[in-house]
Amino acid sequence: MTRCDGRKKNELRDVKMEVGVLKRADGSAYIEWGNNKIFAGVYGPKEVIPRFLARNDRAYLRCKYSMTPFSVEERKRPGPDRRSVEIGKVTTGALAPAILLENYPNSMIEILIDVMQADAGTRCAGITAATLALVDAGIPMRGLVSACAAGKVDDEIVLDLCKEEDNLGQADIPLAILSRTEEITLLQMDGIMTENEVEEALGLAIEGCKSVYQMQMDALKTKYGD
Amino acid sequence: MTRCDGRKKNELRDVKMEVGVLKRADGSAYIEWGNNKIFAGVYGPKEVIPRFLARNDRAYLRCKYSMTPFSVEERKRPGPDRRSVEIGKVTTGALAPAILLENYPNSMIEILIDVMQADAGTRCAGITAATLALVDAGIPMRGLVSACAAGKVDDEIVLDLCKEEDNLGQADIPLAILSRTEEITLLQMDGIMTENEVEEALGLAIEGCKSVYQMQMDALKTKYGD
Amino acid sequence: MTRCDGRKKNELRDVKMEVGVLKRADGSAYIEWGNNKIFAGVYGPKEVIPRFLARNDRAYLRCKYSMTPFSVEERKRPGPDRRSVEIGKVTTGALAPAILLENYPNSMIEILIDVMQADAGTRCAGITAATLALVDAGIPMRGLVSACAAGKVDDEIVLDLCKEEDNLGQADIPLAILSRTEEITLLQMDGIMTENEVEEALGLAIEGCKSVYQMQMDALKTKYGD
Amino acid sequence: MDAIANIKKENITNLAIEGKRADERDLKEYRELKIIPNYIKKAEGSAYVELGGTKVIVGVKYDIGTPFPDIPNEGVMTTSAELPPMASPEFESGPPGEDAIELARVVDRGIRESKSLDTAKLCIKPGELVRIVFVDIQVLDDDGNLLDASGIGAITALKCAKMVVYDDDGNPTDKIEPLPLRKVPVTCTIAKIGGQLLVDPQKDEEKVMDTRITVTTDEDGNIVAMQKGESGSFKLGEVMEAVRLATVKGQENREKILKAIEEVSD
Amino acid sequence: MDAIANIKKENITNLAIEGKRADERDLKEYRELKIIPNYIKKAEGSAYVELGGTKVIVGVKYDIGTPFPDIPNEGVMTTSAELPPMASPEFESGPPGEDAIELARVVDRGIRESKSLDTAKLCIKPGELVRIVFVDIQVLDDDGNLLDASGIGAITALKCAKMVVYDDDGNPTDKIEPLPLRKVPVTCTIAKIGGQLLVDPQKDEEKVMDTRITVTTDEDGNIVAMQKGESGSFKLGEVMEAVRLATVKGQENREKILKAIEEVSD
Amino acid sequence: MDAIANIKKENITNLAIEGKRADERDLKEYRELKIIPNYIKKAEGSAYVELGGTKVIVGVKYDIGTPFPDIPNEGVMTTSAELPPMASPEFESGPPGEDAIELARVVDRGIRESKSLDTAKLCIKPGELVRIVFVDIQVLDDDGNLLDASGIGAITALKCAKMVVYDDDGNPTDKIEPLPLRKVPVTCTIAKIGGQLLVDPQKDEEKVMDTRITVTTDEDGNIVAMQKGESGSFKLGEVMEAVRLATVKGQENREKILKAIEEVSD
Repeated sequence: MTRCDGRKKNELRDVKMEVGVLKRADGSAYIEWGNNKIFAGVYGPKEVIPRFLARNDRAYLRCKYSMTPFSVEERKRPGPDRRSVEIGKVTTGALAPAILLENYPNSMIEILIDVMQADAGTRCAGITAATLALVDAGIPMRGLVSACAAGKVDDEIVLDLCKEEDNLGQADIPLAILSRTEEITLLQMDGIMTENEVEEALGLAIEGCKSVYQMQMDALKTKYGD
Repeated sequence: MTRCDGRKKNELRDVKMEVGVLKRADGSAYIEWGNNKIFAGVYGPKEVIPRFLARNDRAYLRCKYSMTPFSVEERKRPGPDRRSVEIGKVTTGALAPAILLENYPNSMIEILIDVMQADAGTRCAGITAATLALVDAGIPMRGLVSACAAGKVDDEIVLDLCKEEDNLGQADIPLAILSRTEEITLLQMDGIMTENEVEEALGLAIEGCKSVYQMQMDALKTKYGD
Repeated sequence: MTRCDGRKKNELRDVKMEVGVLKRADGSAYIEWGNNKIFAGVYGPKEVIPRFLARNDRAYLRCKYSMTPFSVEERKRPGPDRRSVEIGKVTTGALAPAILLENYPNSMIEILIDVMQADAGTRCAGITAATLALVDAGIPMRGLVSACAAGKVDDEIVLDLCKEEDNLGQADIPLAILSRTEEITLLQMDGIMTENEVEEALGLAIEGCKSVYQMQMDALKTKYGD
Repeated sequence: MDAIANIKKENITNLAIEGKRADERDLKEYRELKIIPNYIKKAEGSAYVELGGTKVIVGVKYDIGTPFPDIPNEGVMTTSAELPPMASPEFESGPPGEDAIELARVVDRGIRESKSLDTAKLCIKPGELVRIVFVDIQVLDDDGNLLDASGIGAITALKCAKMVVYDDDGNPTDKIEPLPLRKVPVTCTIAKIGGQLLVDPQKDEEKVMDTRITVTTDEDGNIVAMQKGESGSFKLGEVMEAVRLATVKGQENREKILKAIEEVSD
Repeated sequence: MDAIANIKKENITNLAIEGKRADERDLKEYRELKIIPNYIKKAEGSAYVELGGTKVIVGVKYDIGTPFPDIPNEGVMTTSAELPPMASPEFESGPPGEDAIELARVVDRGIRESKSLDTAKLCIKPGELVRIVFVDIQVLDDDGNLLDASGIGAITALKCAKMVVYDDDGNPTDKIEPLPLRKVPVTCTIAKIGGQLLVDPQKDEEKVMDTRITVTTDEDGNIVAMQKGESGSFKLGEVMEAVRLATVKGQENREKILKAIEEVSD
Repeated sequence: MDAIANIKKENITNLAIEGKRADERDLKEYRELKIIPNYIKKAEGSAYVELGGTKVIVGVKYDIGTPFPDIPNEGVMTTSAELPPMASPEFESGPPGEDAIELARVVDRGIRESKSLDTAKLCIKPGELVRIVFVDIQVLDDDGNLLDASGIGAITALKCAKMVVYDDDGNPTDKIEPLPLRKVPVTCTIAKIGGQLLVDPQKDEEKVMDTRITVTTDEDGNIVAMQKGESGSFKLGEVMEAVRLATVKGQENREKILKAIEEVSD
């Protein structure tokens, strides 16, 4: 099997990460993953507005995912659409298990994931960058969250689908894990797969996540030293 | 005169009521009235959000009337439209006089009337069901509110217009009364009527409300015993 | 040079002002300026809603500019558009320097400028009327804000463009000054002008503002006596 | 409700029971009604209305659009209203408040149900082009009884509105004609305070009233719309008394509307 | 989380560890499932679904529209959901909440990805006219596991929906045919509590669960959609166990759906 | 304003009076300006701009639409901006905030009023099809003077944008040409602090400034747009000084823009 961009079955696209790129955010990171270009910023812990969302036993975590109008082929209208809202929600669920939210009762942590240029896999790239931004913000975490997708293209299970593969592919599973324990914190799937194919794809995606984890550690070391 | 569905001038459509149908509401009721199918749920007394709406001498009452997209011939877009907002407002005015709002200062009682299938007369059916839901929620009341419309079709004053009569009719008066005292708490009218016709229609509608009251009492007895 | 409505280069359109025209506002004024018809109402100082906008060292000032649907040639949809939001913002900036906001910490002053009929120059007319409304509301001020535009038509710098001149004109500079000190609190410009033309237009507009100031004083005297 | 509000309520109620009002009006008496037709030149029709301290401007504009599929030969009327903020704090973002919506819908209903506007004559090209008539109500000052001030403003604005005549091909001509109005429906609002019915409630009366009813009547003595508003209740006899009052008062105000229009068209 | 909530959490967790549930169900057992197809006569297809105390109505309606430029020969399906307010206070203005959006999108994805709906057959006139199928989910009562109740309601409503046949010129005929559905995808939701997997979580279980996963399967044993929901995490083995469970439970519920439809079409 | 903020204000003001700034710049000196044209490949034109710590990306996209009836032979440009949340708490639901609207409108006005974009050449088929040019500003980091960073980004993105050529029948061809830009208008923003004028205010300066003015100039020395921003006031002499400053600084930045574009087109 040959992939349209010449990658091997278990090969990631080129990934570049940089920590601490925004001055006005409390923590931030930038990621280029294939043709994806994504910024993540962390704001907080801060006051909860509106106040009724405050919880007295932990911080209120909110992730907002958004795409710029120029990030995709056809201009996207500014403002949240239903897809963005759902991705924001599952991203919150993917990151929350890693954050010591209980350290910040009655406060709010806001994560903004802004997609400047979108190829396939923006949610995994966004979660990966947001994790770096959380570390950059000094928010205590149980471990890093690393994300990567695996999918089915031409009846083969492959890692990290690019746009062309995503369009023509048969299935896609975006995954995020707490890399220390391999616990899965994000899992979605669409397409058609057998049980065996699901198992193979999950295994492949977990390996991908581990590679991503190494790159996250490298990016943090580049910023903060060993 | 014969009516399109064979009813007599002063005859209601078939009405079925059931109290206590929703688990998550503090009180609820379901009504089938002709081809109308409507649920009413009461939530509260509860905290007022946003807080500036709180009153220190009584509960803040809010009724929201809404129709599902599939309740009418042409699919209705989800979300409130101007008609729904107005019906919510007059429904609030129809129910408020019956509720001991002064018992719950700084709190809020919310009533949701959800129309699953709409024939003519949804606002009267909704008020009738909402009253049962209030009783079911254990909220103290001065009496039951019972509602019914009368209108003018083919130059005749008739009770409880069905959809076909409403479409072709000359006038319609939805009415609600505090059944114990016959005080009128909802009154709207559109169409063209003389003063005498208005008087006749009001009299007929009050009789209709009294029949509805009996059915409300029966539904409560079925639920709570005598 | 002759202007389309026969005015001289430095001549204002007819302006009529009246103070204290609305009963329910804390202060109000009405202005007719050419074919502009504009009401300004001041509400407050009052409670800040939503509360997080409150400042503990001064009042929160908000100006809302809006046009009725029937104020312009083509019916305007009700509700704020982007132009109205911007005018509201620069109007806030034009009036704030004149108001002793520090006298009212943790409160809010709201100014509504409602354009009933629009000719050119609504923002200047609105600021002029809003100033009178602030005085009428008894809010302490450092001085009156007076506003007037100057522009370029047929390569000439002229005062106070009317609609026809605005449509065909080459540039327009709306200006507001604190009349006592001639400090400029509103300044916008669009069109094409040389530096010298800008200077000439600013000078002309300041003279216009001074005339407006006299009319404001007259309107206040008419209302409150000398 | 605080102590001062309670005293106010008591005073107004006691006055009403004695058949009196704070502004010395009779219970069945409107405040002074001032109507200026054609107040806004940019509108096709307009009116400035003062009812005591209440001030409203209504403007009528047109647009050209396609008809609804189920009524291909009829134009459309749509009514909306804008209210200023109250002196009391309130939340302001979000969709138009329910008071503004009720106001617009009650005014709209009175005109619509009276069949005053001949919507068939608003058709330009059957099934293709019709006139859309926008009635926009701008409340300037709410000193009570916005419904009647707005209703009077709306029918006045429509009554003096002009429209361009279109030829059979759907092209505009130079000719102008009045909007096709067959009737002059007038709304009359009556408050109930201390068991008494008071027409044209002033703001302080509205604040303490038990309830209110708005009745729209036409010149032939028909009732064309009713709306009981806010909380509280009426007895049947009170409703009928209100209906009769509204017919009489509606006729009085109708004459004032027609007179005001006549004066400007001279 | 307050003290009572903590005790509740402990109780439910301890029960789960022992393989028990508060309502005495087996961990792998659904609550009673009641399906009434064609519940709403005004809809082209509909279903009332009760899953224990959870109640949902789903209605299917059509509209005629133009196709998307990139798929000129295909109709469109769009799914939305309305949730009632919770007992707990919440802010209500603004756009539909993210819970409703996730609910609608997960249900939609299961149907869409299974390729059940033959969208090519929804085309009326290529490039010009196509059917738009609206699937509207109205949640009446949320006693847990809205996803499965809604998913079951949606596929039932689609399965019994009828559509008018159009002729080659794009005009409606008198003929009616079923919506072109090729498969019956069924969603199955599994909660994780105390390290145990529980199908069909009841509301109290949802409140204390560590996390949940929803797996949609078709009759051929394929997995067509998955969604891990809320916070918390799964181990790989747990996901695969959930996938196998969902395949079995999905088949059971599929048979109930088909039986319910068969009964009403008799 | 709290104590620390007051001390900060005093420090910055005292520095300004001495002709100095916290980052050791001259009062009339811009921070380092970095421009990367064509940063976003999915956009027809784009630019990444860093002005000191301020980071902005601007993208240009097209759509095809119908012209406005009153200008049937002209295309349309529309500009919008998105701001990230501030560190300080703020309400976030609802329509775009007024800061974003002002930002977009001031940038838009500078380009529009300079007549830089030849909108007649955006027409594809007179009265029927025109190009709609979207200029979208995404602010990544606000370290002060968003207006200039965005204005520079917008004109750079437009300047390097390409568009497909359409034939006389309104069909796209294989040919591509640059967007028809006649001028390079540049915005220059000047803050007033302690009576001194400072170009390119940094965030801390913005927080304490008395007021600011933005002046857009073209290469012929014309002033094409001005906007006094926020509260505070200018004397006439200060405005004229700002206008002259903006002309000089605009020219400097214009050269940097053209150089950056030239480098990527090599």
